This record gives sequence, structure tokens and C-alpha cells, in this order.
Amino acid sequence: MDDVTTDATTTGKTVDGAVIAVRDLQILDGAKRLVGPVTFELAAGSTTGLCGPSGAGKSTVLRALVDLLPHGLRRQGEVEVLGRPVRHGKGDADLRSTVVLVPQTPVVFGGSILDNALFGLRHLVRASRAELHDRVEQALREAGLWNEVGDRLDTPAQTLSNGQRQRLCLARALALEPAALLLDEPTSALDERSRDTVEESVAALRGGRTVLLVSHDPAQVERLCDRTVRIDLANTCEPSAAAV
Amino acid sequence: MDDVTTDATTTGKTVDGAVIAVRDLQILDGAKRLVGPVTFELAAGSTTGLCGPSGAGKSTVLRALVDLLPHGLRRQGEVEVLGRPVRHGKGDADLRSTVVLVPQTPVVFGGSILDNALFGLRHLVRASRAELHDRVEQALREAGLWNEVGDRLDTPAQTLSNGQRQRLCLARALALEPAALLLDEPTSALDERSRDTVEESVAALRGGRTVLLVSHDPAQVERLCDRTVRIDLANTCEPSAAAV
Amino acid sequence: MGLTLERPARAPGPTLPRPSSGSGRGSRARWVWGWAYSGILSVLLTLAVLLGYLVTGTASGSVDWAALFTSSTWNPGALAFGGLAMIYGSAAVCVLALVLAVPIGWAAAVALSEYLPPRLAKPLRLSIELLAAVPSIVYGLIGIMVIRPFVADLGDVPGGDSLLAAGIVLAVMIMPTIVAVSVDALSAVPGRYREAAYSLGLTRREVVRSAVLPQARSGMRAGVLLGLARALGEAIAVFMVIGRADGRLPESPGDVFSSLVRPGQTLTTKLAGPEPMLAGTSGPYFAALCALGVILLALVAVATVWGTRGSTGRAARAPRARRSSAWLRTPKDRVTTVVRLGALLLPGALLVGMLGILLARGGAALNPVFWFSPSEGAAGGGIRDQILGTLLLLATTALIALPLGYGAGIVIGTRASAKTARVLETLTVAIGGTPTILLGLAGYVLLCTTMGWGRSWLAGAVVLVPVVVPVVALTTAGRIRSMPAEITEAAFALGLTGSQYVRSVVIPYTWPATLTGLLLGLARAAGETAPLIFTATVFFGAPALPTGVVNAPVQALPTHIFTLSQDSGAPEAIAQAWGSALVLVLITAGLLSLAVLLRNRFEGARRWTM
Amino acid sequence: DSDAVQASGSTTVAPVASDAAEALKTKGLNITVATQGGSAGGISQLGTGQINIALSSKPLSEKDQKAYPDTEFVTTQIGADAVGVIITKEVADGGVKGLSKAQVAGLFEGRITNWKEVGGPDLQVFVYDKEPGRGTREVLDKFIYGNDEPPAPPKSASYAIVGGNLETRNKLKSTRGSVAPLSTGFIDGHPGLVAVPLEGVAPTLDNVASGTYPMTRPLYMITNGRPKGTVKQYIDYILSAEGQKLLPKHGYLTREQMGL
Ligand SMILES: Nc1ncnc2c1ncn2[C@@H]1O[C@H](COP(=O)(O)OP(=O)(O)OP(=O)(O)O)[C@@H](O)[C@H]1O
Ligand SMILES: Nc1ncnc2c1ncn2[C@@H]1O[C@H](COP(=O)(O)OP(=O)(O)OP(=O)(O)O)[C@@H](O)[C@H]1O
Ligand SMILES: [Mg+2]
Ligand SMILES: [Mg+2]
Ligand SMILES: O=P([O-])([O-])[O-]
Repeated sequence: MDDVTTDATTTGKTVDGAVIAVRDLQILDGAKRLVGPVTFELAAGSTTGLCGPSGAGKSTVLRALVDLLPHGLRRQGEVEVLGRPVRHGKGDADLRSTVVLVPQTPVVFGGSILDNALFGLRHLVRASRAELHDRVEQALREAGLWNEVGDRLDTPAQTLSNGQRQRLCLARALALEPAALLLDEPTSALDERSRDTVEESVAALRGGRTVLLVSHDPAQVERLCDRTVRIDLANTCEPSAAAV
Repeated sequence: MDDVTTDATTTGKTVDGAVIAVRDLQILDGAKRLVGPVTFELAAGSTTGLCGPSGAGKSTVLRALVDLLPHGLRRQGEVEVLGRPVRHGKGDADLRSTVVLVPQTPVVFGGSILDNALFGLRHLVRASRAELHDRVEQALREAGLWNEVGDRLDTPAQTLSNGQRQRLCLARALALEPAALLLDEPTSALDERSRDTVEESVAALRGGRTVLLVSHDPAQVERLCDRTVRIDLANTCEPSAAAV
Repeated sequence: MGLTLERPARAPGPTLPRPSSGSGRGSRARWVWGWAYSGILSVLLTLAVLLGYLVTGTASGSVDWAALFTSSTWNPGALAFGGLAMIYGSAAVCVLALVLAVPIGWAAAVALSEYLPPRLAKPLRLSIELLAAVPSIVYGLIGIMVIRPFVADLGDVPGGDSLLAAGIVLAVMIMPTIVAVSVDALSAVPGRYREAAYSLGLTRREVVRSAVLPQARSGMRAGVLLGLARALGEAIAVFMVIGRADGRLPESPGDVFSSLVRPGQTLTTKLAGPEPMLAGTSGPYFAALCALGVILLALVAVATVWGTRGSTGRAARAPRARRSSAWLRTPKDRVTTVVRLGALLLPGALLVGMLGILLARGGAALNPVFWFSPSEGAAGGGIRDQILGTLLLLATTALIALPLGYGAGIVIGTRASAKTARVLETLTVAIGGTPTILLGLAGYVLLCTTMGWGRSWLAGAVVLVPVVVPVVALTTAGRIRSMPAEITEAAFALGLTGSQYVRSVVIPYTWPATLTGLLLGLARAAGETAPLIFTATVFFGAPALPTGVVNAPVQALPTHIFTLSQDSGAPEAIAQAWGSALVLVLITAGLLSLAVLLRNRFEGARRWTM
Repeated sequence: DSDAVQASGSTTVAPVASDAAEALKTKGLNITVATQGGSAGGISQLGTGQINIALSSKPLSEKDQKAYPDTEFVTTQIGADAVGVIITKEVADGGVKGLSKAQVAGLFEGRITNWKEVGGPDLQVFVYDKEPGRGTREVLDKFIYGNDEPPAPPKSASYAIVGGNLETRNKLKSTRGSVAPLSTGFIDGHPGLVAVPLEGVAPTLDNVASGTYPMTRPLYMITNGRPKGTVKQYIDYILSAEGQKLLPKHGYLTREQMGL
């Protein structure tokens, strides 16, 4: 597979092995263990499913990977991104633009649809309006939203339907072209057609970008993922190889 | 099937046919038509699926049925609940406790899990704490959440995972024992096991309560619904008889 | 489903038998609207009384409005009444105060809420709110001690009495208000907005700017409005450092800057000075003063409308695509961090300095005997009675003002259309910006004289209510506006009536902000002197607690401090004045901590989410 | 509590009145002291019958009597206060050993802007005048203008208004070249301030008592008609030897010192 390059500030360092490596990750709420221990690695360019019952801690694990645990929760164990350890509570923006999390609840900010699509990008990339616009259009297409909103990018994003919001959130992450994407149930609010579009985009990332996909739909995991990591309510973790 | 009675003000009028009747419903944003025209009826005790691509207007239709359209949108056409027309902008709380909408975004109010489960109920009925508690337990069981939270009803509801929140929202609607339930993708954030529990509850309502179920999962609609109403982005509407 | 609950009127599932009449809702909570509207009514009533007082006064002698607006000569002896210089003074002082306080206040608020860990932020926030509780008179005394010399060194102003000094004192006074209300608004922004922005690789500065501030804007604006109101209405502290020289106007545009370092006068200091007493109760002199009051109210209204233009009605903001700002991200982030944390130093230094001065001068207050023994004569003994009187006044004021202000805030936030809300908000700020001396005079005429209460503690409390109501109302309304629409939808979808929605959703959601408002309002009321002197307090001789309402005065700390710090020749009087000031601050601090404990409970475990 | 004796008015007199009331408390007298509206406020409240005793640090004017024709104002002088024109030690040491009436007028009207014009150092003058209605200011106006109406305050940049006596003292001490009218009692123990002789007469006790010093003001308790009952008891106490001791404590002169 291709090299995976992190962003400009890490000067084009190339990694052959794991983009993300997690060892004995546990999430604690005070003394109580909420999740883990979990151990897994994400190979560059691979797509991995993260499964488990509702409340098992899938979202919490994703947060821990990008150092976004809610206040009060603690992390134990090691997380490495591109060979560098992720330290807890550092607030490392570069890490988070290398490994981009798309949270489960789609959040739409005030302002237009375009504002929202540009939300991360315009902070990260210096480019002309036209270039930014092109990139946003590309991302919206990949997320299967362009046909619905391409003609009304200036309307308030608050008016979007839930499924549209979900795709908007995916689009603004895709626009960043990150090394790895952490997708928390990205198609939970989508109908079959939109889901297929999104799945196609995720499938297209394979080989290029690394993806960790939380999904409660076994069929989807089957379709998209090289392997699956499973978390259970019982606080056990069993990485299991899955069909391609 | 049983009689369905509307509230006191209509003095025990009995309706045999449709609990909800929608004729030529259109939703307009200024001059622009967002949805419709849609025409359908929900027979008492039936379960109807409402399908269509993301952004077609499913959530908007549900909102229109209980007079909760967002500011700026207008309704055209007729909506009748238990034979009485629903007028626009009346803010009729009795209507909304007869036909209860479970919105797509699970909202958790401040306070404990119990507070949240009791949220609607304690406004509607005068009953002792114990009775209320029983009814809430029953509802939480139906929503498949009791096993997970039964022992910690007093903890803040804020710590629940997304899927847990979704079931909590369903539970507090079930607790109201409404004549009709409008469910907006109630299992979108759930894993298979939880989803099955919720589906069992919805199936158990059949014959008793009337349900309008928005779902983007054709299999689910197949499993649960007597018939399907389909809305399309092209602003057309085709009620179609379905299996079962 | 065999559960048969007494639930008569509702239309539940077909299995439930139910009688066909009667209202069985748990509680319709209809009282909510009666209550909420009486809040708005109280605002309108206060305004009516004030305007009634002023307009009647204006009508009692002919007013040359043209001269009032164009001439700067004020000489009652020659019946020359020009108010231009005072209008200029008011405007200059307020602009100065806002220019200094808003950027620092906002930056400090952001630092508190977004940068510091909660362990550090909580006590700091409390301390800053404590600053808002320091009585105005103390700010004035400290202004004389610290800010005048500072300005004197800055410009070539002997002494330092100047518009600039007044502006700085006001900035110092309103900054805590701005910080407190803004922190409140920031902490109401749901965490998922931050999470979503951080996960796109944004730096902290970018997250705050793009994701947090837009959400908190309405609340932070409410903070500025409250600050503005206090700046316009503040008398005593300004009084002591502005020089109160009539008729000074810049002679040329270039003179504007140098006019700032010279003595001046504002509408408020003019009205709060001795002249309303000298002008009698009718005639051209009195009419001219009342006309100044009308102008002041109008100015507050204009400032409010201008300050809030284009910000009500979110759709009004033209959607504009943002441009790329990806340039020197990390340095910008670092600089912003330093600047914001640095902005905290100022209030921090203020707090330390203020406490230092109070402790050094008013050490007597640390002796429990001083708290628990009654006073003897002018400046002997302790201040037990003054403490009791102050607590009585504050408690009564809080009891009346909390429901009214809360109600008004709810109406502004939930019921009114955008336009009406704006009008109501403007009226509310106008009351907040009314110099309290006007409230005192109006209350004196209405309650003490017309209704025959004489000096009465209740009259004092009633007169203080309009000081507190706007603060509570504006903070509440600001918080309601930032409430996500999904929460409202979810509540109504469960069949709640409008009033049940207010009771179970709006009130719990806004409670922390309301509490902050109440604290800030009470803190301000606790330091008010002028209206109390006219309506409720005596300097000496009142019983510890009044036994009735009519002719039942009390003694109170602020008036005690004020009288002692005016003309007492005895050195022990000065010591007692400072001691009383420290006691007043400590008492407010105690109440504050109590309320903050409560608020933390609401904001911590009971956070609202979607 | 309507049986209490109510006294209200000047902040100058209030401390003395309070101390006296305290002393009478043990004898079962109930007296409240308030300071609403200063001397003028006290007189108007007495005129409208809301209080029993008006505290005043200025003599009654004809205007007051005219405003309340039904009230029989009876004044009782309980002590006096000497108002000085106070300058800083720097200016006094620089050569300002006395001022004439014309020079004082020139200073307060903004015509004399540098101390060297009156024989002092080359230093800008900064005038603090008392706010209108203050007894102190009326005494100064009376000294300069007699019974004529004083002119409007100057628009000079070196002119500011002050309120209470403590504020005045604070500001005098912190402003170079400043001058203000202030009770002489307030500069005792403050070596940086000097009460300058006027027309060659220094505000010494003798000069004040004999009336040769031009700026004294009486402190009054004013009643409606002759004092009776508890009001009389109260005023008599202040006039007694014991009561008179309260005046120097607060920086004022006793009746005895004034030769009354
Ligand atoms: N801040 C917190 N404090 C305490 N407990 C928490 C907190 N956040 C989450 N939890 C608990 O941690 C567990 C895992 O939550 P998480 O949201 O990661 O679940 P999930 O696997 O994503 O579930 P779902 O599929 O429903 O989204 C849940 O039981 C939840 O209640
Ligand atoms: N307040 C509004 N103003 C303007 N347009 C709106 C508003 N609310 C919704 N819309 C638009 O109406 C359409 C229907 O939205 P709706 O939320 O009903 O879709 P939906 O069928 O529920 O989709 P999903 O499955 O994604 O939830 C969308 O295109 C949306 O952008
Ligand atoms: Mg989750
Ligand atoms: Mg929807
Ligand atoms: O005694 P005064 O009127 O000058 O305060």
C-alpha cells in the first residue's frame, strides 16, 4: 500500500507499519473501569471495524485515540499515532488533523452549509477561495451530499435533515484529507442509497487512508472492513480477523 | 381493535377508522415546496412505515403531524387526529400527548435517568411516586434499557451512550401510553441486540397503539409494518401496500 | 399495560378506561404565565413610575430643550441650563469604560472557561464574582487612592480628576460583571460543539473562535449590556474621581483626547449630586434636572439599541463564506493563549489589591466583637444592627426581585417575537441604567410620602428591586436564547403545555444563569446608598430589627460607610468605615459562595445535552 | 417607633448628634439620626413636618422661611466650625503667607492660575470647590461675595468639585498646588496642609472666637417652635458641659470656644 504521510508540520515522515497502535487501553471513571483493556493496531491503508453493543465504549475509545476524553475520564495504556505516543491532555491540534474523528452526533455550527463544510479546512490550509471551494465540492460529492445541497450552499446549515447533517460532518472531515479517519456510525441516519454512496467513499479510501469504523451493522462491517475489533460490555476485548 | 378515544374536550367520541388522516399535506419554506403533497391514513392499531431518502422530509412530516414545524416553515393541506383537524400554530399539548413524537435526535434533559424517564409522564398524570416508578420501569423494560440502567436510575442521564439515550427517549414516550407513536428512526444508533428488543416492543404495540415508524432500513420496515408510505426527494409520494 | 393510573382527561391507549371530563394533568402549571407576565409588568411599571416622576417634574417648569442639547453652560443662578457637556461626559466615560473592560473581560472569561482546568477556574470565577460585590463606595475610595494618581502621572492633570479616571474606575467596576455573565454563557455551550471542532484538528484558539463564541454570543452580549447599564447608572464611584466640573466640552476635534484628562461631569453625577435637593420640587431648575433624567433614560435606550443592532434574529446575519485563515496557526494559538491568560492577571491583581487595601484599612472587621455588638454613637462599638439591616434589605429585595426578574427574562426569552423582545430588552436595560438616586427620589415621593410609609425598610427593599430585576432578566433571557431548538422540540413532543415547558425545561436550563444574575444584582444592590438614604435607613437609632412597616427605618452598612466616609472628623470613624466595607464584602462573599455551591450542582451533574 | 425623636440633615452635624443620642439611650430616650439631603434636606423635611429636628451646618436663609411659611423655625446653635482656605505646605513655604479677599476671589474664579501671581512659587493653581449646597461653600461665597449671587464656576481645566470633607482632604493632599475650602478641624495632624490667613487673620481659636476671622459657620439644631419634651431634653444635653465635649472630638468648636 501507499505511504501515509502526515501533515506538513511533521515533515513528510513515512510510516510503513501501524498508523495507530493501541496497547492495553483502559478508560476509567474514577476507579471504575468503563472500557478495556483494548489492544489493536491499524495498518496503514486498512479499514477496521469497531463493534460492540450499545454502551460498550466504542465512542469512548475513539475519543481516547485523539485525546478528546470527556473531563473526568482517565486513560490508561498506550496509544501511538504514526509511531509517536499520544500523551493525555496535550491538546495536540496536529494529531487531530492527522487522525480525524467524526463524532456520532452530527454537530452543525451556526452559519451556512458552506461555512460548515469549510469549518476545519479553512483553518488548516492556506488556499484561495476557489481552491477551497473545489475541495469542499469534492468532499461533499464523496459524502453523497452535493446533489442535495450544491445549489444552496449559502443557506443556514441548521435547516439540514439529520441524515444530511451526518453527511455534512463526514464531508468536512474528508475535506481535510487526513491520514486516518475515525468514523463513529457514519451511516446510522442514512437511507440505503445515501448509505451506499458513503460506503463507496469509505471503500475508495482503502489503501490510501486508514479508517476505523464504528458500526452496529454487521453487514456493513462485512462489506467494508478488513478486520474487526470487538468490545463487549463485559469489559473484554477480542480482536477478530474478519472476511474481506 | 379497540376504540380509540380522543381527550376530554371531544367528550368520548369514538373513531373506528383512521387515528391520523393526512390529505394533500405540503410543507413550504416560503414559496419553495420542501415536502409533499402527501396523503395517507393510519388505521387504529396499525403500524405504518414512513420511508424515503435522507432529506426527503420524513422528520418534517412527523413534526407537521403534531404541530411542531420549525419556525419559518408553513403547512398546507389537512391533518386530522382522531377525526379532529389539527390546526397550525395552536400549540395543543393534548394533541401532543395523544400522538407522541420521538424525535430523531435523542435529547437528554438535565437530571438523573429517572428524571428523564419520568419527564413527560409526571406532567400528564397525577399518581404516587411508586406508581410512576412502576410505569417507568415497565417502559424502560420495553425499550430494552432496564437491564443496563435499572440499578443506576439516579445517576446523571448525561453519561449515557448514544444508543442508551435513544432508548431512553423511546421509553419516556412509551410511558405516556399514547394513542399513536411517531418514531423517527428509533434504532439508528443501536446494535442488533438492542434493536431487536426495541423492535419487539414496537411489534407488541400492534393492534393496541398506532405507530408511524420512520426507518431507512427496509428490512426493519418489512419486519414491523403493515404498510409503507414513501416520500421521495422528487416531491412525490406513493403509498404502497407492503408485506405482512 | 394493565396499569390503571388516575389519568382522566388525557387520551392514552385504548386500554385505559377514563372519565370524559375533568382536568387530570399532573399540573397544568398555568400560574407560570401569570408569574412571568407580572415580571414584565414590574419592568413596565417601574419605567412608568420613573417617567411619571420625571415628566411631571419636567412639566413643573418650562424647559428649554434646545438649550439643553446645544449649550454647555449650566448655571442655575442665572437660570442657564445647558446639558451638552454632561451628555458628552456620559458618552465619553461609558465608551472609555467599555473599550477598556469588554476586551479584557471577554478574554478573561474565555481563559476561565476554555483554558483553565475546572479545579482552578471555579475558585477564580468565584473571586471575580466577588469583585462585582464590592460596594461602589469602596471602588470610589480606591479610585481616589490608586487611579487618580495614576492618571495624574499619565497626563498633566494635577490631582487626576478626569473623565479618564472615571472611565477607568467604571471599567474596573463593570469588568467583573462582564466576566461573570460571559463565563456563564460560555459554560452553557454544549461540549459536543467543542468536540466536533477539536476533532477537525483545530487549535484551541480556532475552536473558541469558530465553535464556541458564536454559540455564547447572546449571553456575552447580555454581559456587556449589563456592564453598560451599570456604567451609565453608577454615581458614587464616578463622583469621586471625575471632578464634576460643569460645562467642559472639547473645543475642537483634536481637543477630544485632551478633554479626557480634564475634569468633567456626567448626567448621572449631576443628578446624584446635591442639586436635586436644592432645586426644590418644582420650577425651572427642578424641571431642567428632570429633563436631564429623561435624556439619560433615552441615552441608555439608544445605547442599547445601537449595541444590539443586527444581533437579534439569527437569520438576519448575512451568510458569508469564511476565508482561509490558515496562517501562522501555532504562533497565533500561542499568542492568544498568552493574551487570554494574561487578561486574567488584571482582575486577579485587582482582587488581591482590593482585598489588601480592605484588610489593611478595615482590620477591625476581623474581630468578631465588631460583628456582634451594636454600635455606640457615631463611630463606636460594633455594627451588628447595620449588618442585620443590610441582610433584611437584601433578603427582601431578593425575594421580590428574583421572581419578577426571572419572569421578565422568561417572557423576553420565550414568548416575545424578535422585535418585541428587543423592545423589552431595551426597556429593561434602561431601568438597569437608571441612576439609583432617581429610583430613590421616585420611591420617596410614591412610597414614603404619598403612601405614608415614612422611612421604611420595605420601601428601601422595593426601591432596590429595580436594581436587581434587570440583571436577573437579562442573564436569564440571554441563556434562554442559547438553548438548542432540539430540547424545546423534545419537550413539546412529550405533550408538555407551554407553561409546563417553562417550568420543567426553561427554568432548570436557565437556573444557573439566573442565579449568577441574582448574585450580581444583589451585589450591586448591597452597595447602593443613595436610594436607601431617602427611603429606608437612618444613620443612628433604629432598632436592630423593625417591628412594622410604616415608620420603621433600619440601619444599613452602605449608608453607614457613606456617611462615615464623608465628613467624620474623628479618626475612629474612618477605621469603622473601612471595617464596615470589609464586613460588607465578606457578607456578600459568604452569600456568593453559598449560591455558587448551588449553581455548581446544577451545572456539573445536571448538564443538559443532546 | 413613631414616638422616637427624628433628627435629620447635615452630614457635618450627624456624628455629634449620634453620639449625643447614644448617651441619652440609657435614659430611655429614643432618637434616630439620618442624613438625607444634607442641611437643605433637613430643613425641607422639618418644613413638611416629617422630622422633629433639622441638623444644619448653614444658617437659615430667607428662602427657607419663605418656602415653609407655616413653620416657625427656631435655631439652636450647638457649636461652630471654622472654614479655612487650605493650601499645600509647598505653596505656603513658597511664599504664600496670606491672601486677600480679592486674591481668594481670583483663585476660585479661575483668574489667578499660577501661585506666583500671589507671591508663591511658580506652580499651577488647582482649585477644588465644594459642591453647591454644602455649608462650607456657602460660607466661602458669603466671604467673597457678601449677599450677591456668586458667578458661574469657571470653565478652566484646573477646577474640580469635591463633596465631603474627607474627600476634600484626600484630594488636597494628593494634588500639587491645590486650594480648597475645608473645615480647619480636618487639617489637624496633617502637616502637608496649611490654613492660610485671610486678610491678615489666621484661623486661630482666638480669632475665630472673637469673630475677627471671617469664615466661621455655626452648627445648628433647628426645630419647629421652641423645643419641648424629649426634643428639649436632647438639645439641652448637647448644650450641657458633657454634651459639648463631643464637638472637639469631631473637629468642631464648642459654644464656649465661640464665646456663647
Ligand atoms: N463522562 C462519562 N462519565 C461516566 N460514564 C460515561 C461517560 N461517558 C460515557 N460513559 C459510559 O461509558 C460507557 C460507554 O459509552 P460510549 O458512548 O463509549 O458507548 P458506545 O459503545 O459508543 O455506545 P453506542 O453504540 O450506544 O454509542 C457507557 O456505559 C456510558 O454510560
Ligand atoms: N427549517 C427549515 N428551513 C428550510 N428547510 C428545511 C428546514 N427544515 C428542514 N428543511 C429541509 O427539508 C428537507 C427535509 O428535511 P427532513 O429533516 O424532514 O428530512 P428527513 O427525511 O427526515 O431526512 P433524514 O432521513 O436525513 O433525517 C431537507 O432538505 C431539509 O434541508
Ligand atoms: Mg457511541
Ligand atoms: Mg429526519
Ligand atoms: O457641612 P457640609 O454642608 O459642608 O457638608
